[in-house]
Amino acid sequence: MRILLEKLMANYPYFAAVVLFTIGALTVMTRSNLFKKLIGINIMESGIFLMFVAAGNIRGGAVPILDEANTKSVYINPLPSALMLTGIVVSVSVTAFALALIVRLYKSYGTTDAHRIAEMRNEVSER
Amino acid sequence: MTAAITANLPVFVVIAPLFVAFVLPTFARRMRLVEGLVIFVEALGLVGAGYLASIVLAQKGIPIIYRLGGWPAPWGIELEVGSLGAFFLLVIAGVSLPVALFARGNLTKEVGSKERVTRFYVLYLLLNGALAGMAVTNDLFNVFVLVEVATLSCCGLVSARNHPRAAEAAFTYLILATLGSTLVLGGIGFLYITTGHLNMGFSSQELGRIWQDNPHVVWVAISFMLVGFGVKSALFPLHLWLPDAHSTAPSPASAILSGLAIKGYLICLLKILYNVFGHTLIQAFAVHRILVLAGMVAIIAGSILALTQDELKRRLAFSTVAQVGYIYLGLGLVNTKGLTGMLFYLASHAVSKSALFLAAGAMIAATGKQSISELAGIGRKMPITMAVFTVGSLSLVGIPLFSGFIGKWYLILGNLEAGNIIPVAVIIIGSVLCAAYLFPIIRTAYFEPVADEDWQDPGLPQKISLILLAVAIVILGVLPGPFLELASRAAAEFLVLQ
Amino acid sequence: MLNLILALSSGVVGGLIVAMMPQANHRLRNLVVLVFSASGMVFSWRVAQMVFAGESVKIAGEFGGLAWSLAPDPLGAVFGLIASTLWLFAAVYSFGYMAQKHKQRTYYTFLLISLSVTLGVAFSGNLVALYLFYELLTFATYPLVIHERSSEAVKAGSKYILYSLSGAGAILIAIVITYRWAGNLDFAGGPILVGCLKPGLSWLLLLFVGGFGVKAAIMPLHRWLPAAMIAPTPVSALLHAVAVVYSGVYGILRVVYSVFGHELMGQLSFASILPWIAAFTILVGVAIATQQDVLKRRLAYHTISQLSYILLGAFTLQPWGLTGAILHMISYSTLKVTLFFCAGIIAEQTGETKVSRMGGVGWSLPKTMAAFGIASLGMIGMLPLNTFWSKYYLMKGSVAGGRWPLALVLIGSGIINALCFIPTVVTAFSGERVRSDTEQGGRVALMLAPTMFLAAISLFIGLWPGIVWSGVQAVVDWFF
Amino acid sequence: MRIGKLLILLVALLVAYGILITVAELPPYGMPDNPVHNQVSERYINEAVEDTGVLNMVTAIVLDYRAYDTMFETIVLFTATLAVVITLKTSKREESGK
Repeated sequence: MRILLEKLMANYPYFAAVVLFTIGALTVMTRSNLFKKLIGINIMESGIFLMFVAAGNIRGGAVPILDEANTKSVYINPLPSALMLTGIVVSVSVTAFALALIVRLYKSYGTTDAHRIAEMRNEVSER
Repeated sequence: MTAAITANLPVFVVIAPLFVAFVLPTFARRMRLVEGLVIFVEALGLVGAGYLASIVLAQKGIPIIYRLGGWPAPWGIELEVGSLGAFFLLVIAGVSLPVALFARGNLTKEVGSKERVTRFYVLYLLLNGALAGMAVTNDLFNVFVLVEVATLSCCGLVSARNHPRAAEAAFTYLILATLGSTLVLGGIGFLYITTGHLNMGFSSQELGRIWQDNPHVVWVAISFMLVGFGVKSALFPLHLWLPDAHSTAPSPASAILSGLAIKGYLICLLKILYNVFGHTLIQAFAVHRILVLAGMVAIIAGSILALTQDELKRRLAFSTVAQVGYIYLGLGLVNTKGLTGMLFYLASHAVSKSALFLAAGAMIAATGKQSISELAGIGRKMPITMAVFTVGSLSLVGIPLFSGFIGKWYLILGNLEAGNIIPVAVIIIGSVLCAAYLFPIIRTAYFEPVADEDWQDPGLPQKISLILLAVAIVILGVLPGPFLELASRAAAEFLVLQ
Repeated sequence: MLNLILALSSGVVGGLIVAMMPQANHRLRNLVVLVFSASGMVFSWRVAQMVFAGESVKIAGEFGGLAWSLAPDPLGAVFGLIASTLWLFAAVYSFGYMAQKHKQRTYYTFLLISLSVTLGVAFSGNLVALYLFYELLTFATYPLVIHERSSEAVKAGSKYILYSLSGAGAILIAIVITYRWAGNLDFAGGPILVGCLKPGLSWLLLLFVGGFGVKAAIMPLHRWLPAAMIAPTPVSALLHAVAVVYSGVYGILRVVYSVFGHELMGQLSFASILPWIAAFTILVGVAIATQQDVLKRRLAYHTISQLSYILLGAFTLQPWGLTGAILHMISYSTLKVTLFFCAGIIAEQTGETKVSRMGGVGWSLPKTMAAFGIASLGMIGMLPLNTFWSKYYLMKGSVAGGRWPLALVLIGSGIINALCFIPTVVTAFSGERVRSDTEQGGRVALMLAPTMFLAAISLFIGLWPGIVWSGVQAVVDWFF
Repeated sequence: MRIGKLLILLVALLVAYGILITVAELPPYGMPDNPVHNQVSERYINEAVEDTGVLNMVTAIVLDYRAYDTMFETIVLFTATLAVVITLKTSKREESGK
């Protein structure tokens, strides 16, 4: 346990990523508000992004840009950053689409609560 | 010129639909042109896939490697058209061409105005391109990006139906699918952090060296991948989004979603499991047992759920849940026969299920009826549609002379080779259950009194597309030669690695 | 080769032609049905001739890496002969029976297609082809079972499909296991599993017997058969007394003699239980039959009992037992079809389906009841009829195999059979003599002619068994 | 409902615990000899300028080494745009007709 904790402290960015991921996942599962679900997804993704970016870091490393002013000898790994650039765009796209769907649902049902929507749909189909 | 095209074919089959997708909105109002372009590019894809398959078959196991941008493997992204890639490309092209043909002139009812139909086609092509990309990619992060393109276009296709229920289904699908792809990305992250590579081959080599020191990491990475792709490919307890999404989507979209999109995710999972983790790790972590177990549960549960549905498209959607179980069961068979069976079953289900969904779509379009009990006597009024539906059903049940039988045959052989007895029984029970939920439809359609209504077979392009799919089912069932060859080679390659 | 193709295709071609023809023209359609069932029979005879002459008749091919072949051996030829000959009779009978019924086109289409599929089962040269046609037979006969379209018929049809498909599933597993162990599925060249004594062999046999046993209606897998009696009488006569159930029996004969071989079977402990299961079915089946009041149901349970005679003979693993089995296959089929045809005529002409209310029927339908009486005597195993010989050889086989109680079972079942049928005949001829014209007219003639002719054939074989002896001998020589 | 949520919470915590064990097993954070900093990143850092002529290595990766991914990134954007449009933009006639 002690060793585990020490290692966790050493790997604190990953720890934070896991915490974010869990919070996000819980939000998606337990909240019925569509917006909150969406926010949960975004939090989850942030957790993963954090994990990637943290993996690329080197303590005391420099930003990976070749520049006269950059005096440090070690550069951090540029690959995870580049990957996460793509990842963020993907996440934004998903968010945009989800928001559009929420708008559409709100227009039809007048609510953004998943349970209420399900209830209303069942009423409609029973009629 | 031809040499240049041949050399660039692996990337061409991916780019062509995407390129056409980009230019398509320009002609939004000229439907004829749009449809012509879509069918043209699908046909082109089929020719390209066939040519690639012939090269791969001729080369005897040496894959075609394509380096994007000229960067060698660990630095740039690599495309690899091996037996598996060629096989799946053929499946994609073989299914998406008839579906596109079916969609021709048939979408306005379900989708809406010309602009909306054009947008539908754009999403359709984007999905195609993403699936083709999945077939050939050899890079982990590229898998994630392709999965996202596929997810978004799938959800877009579902919400293309102008109906609030479609939007609701699309939202559930989007949230769960994104949850899945986030898990996949997490799995990729763990792999990258421990191995330092994104290329599947390099990652696999590195993993082979270090996995004994990091068992938990490998375990979590595998489970992330399994759950992530499990959600996307509707493995049983994670299938919640599927019935709504597949039954509310426009019929061509249902066909492509149930037939192909799910298979794309399965191919990705297959690649990651067998090309990255490799069969030694799969056996060391007993993943194959989990897969077989999950497959068995999915077969039984999906079939029973399908039995309880009265709505035609929902029954087919639940049937997909059951059929995906067979593929998961096959994924867990670490031997050539079983993996061959899995791949062949995947292709067989792709063709059969799209035929079923298209036939169901044609029936619903002609009659306006959704539920099975209302379709009495439709076999007399729409003979071709119902004949194709019957062929598809027989294939799913696994009757000899139809494609499903050969898949099941090899799955059973593989199970016996692995010494599994219960899964064999489950496969057979699944077939009987499948008959139990599909044959009542056929019986109602043929042997019940004909309703006195003006139902007719759909138009010529729809008929051609249905017949094409039925012919494909029979050809796969009777003369599967090159297909089986590609599948068994791909299976053998998975087991040679490491 | 050509004969084989013609024999197999005549049914399908005829069926498709019937399906294409307009509904109204009954006469032309009946002609087509007659021509194609006759051609199916003629070419089956030719095939059988060639097989008995020792020529090899074979078509082979491959699908999906699985080789199939059609290569009749004497056993297949005998089954093909029985099926195709009786088919012609049933077709003629149908012309009368179905004359004023609905949905005739569907009926004749599937009747002819089933002929092809049954011949496919008979002529299959390896397990793949056998499985293929066995599976197809279920689907080809399904529309005939639900011909009435009543909810009861639909229920019976679903039962039939589910039982058959489950059985076929068991067979598929068994075939795959056989393929893994032996690497070969061909019937030609001795038993498939020869020299491969493995611990799981008994289970494999159980799978095979269980799978084919569904169609052969071994108890407790028999439940679909009485339910399927809802079908029109010619269908019950032909399919549920002969063709479909025989395909199951034939499958078991194949398994015992072509897949395992009698030598290997002799070493399996499970194989020694099988004759007792058959004996159980014989006794219980016929005992239940005596309790049934509806004539067709009585005949159905009786079928279940009689099929196990054949299986009993096969399971003794003795040459005499197999002789008896093949003889019974031939003689039982003619008699049972006669019985069913009679039941159909009675039901059509007098409206009576229950045995208890058939008093006096014999006077209004004298010829029918005479045929019925002859067939009843046959079922008991009386001398002038062909079943005497088959029972004789069955007993001989049982005793030769050292299982003399089985012979007692056979005698006992003969007595119960007597209890089952003789009272019926007696009641039919009791009561007042009423002259009526219920047995006149073209329609009845069409039904009566095949019935009487079959009864005559049974008598003829009984008096002169040498006529079928060479065929039976060929089968037994083939396997021993 | 409450029990369901509690169950989800329990499962999530269990999963999180499992992942935390894994996290402790990961290579230590920020060390230069981690497997991530292998020949792949070395080449990106040392030869990006020669290979691509770009000073910013992230840009070099995004736009050259892994440009194929970037193409799909734009496609994701395009897909999302279309999906948004197909969801929201319905003509007035259809809206009233639904």
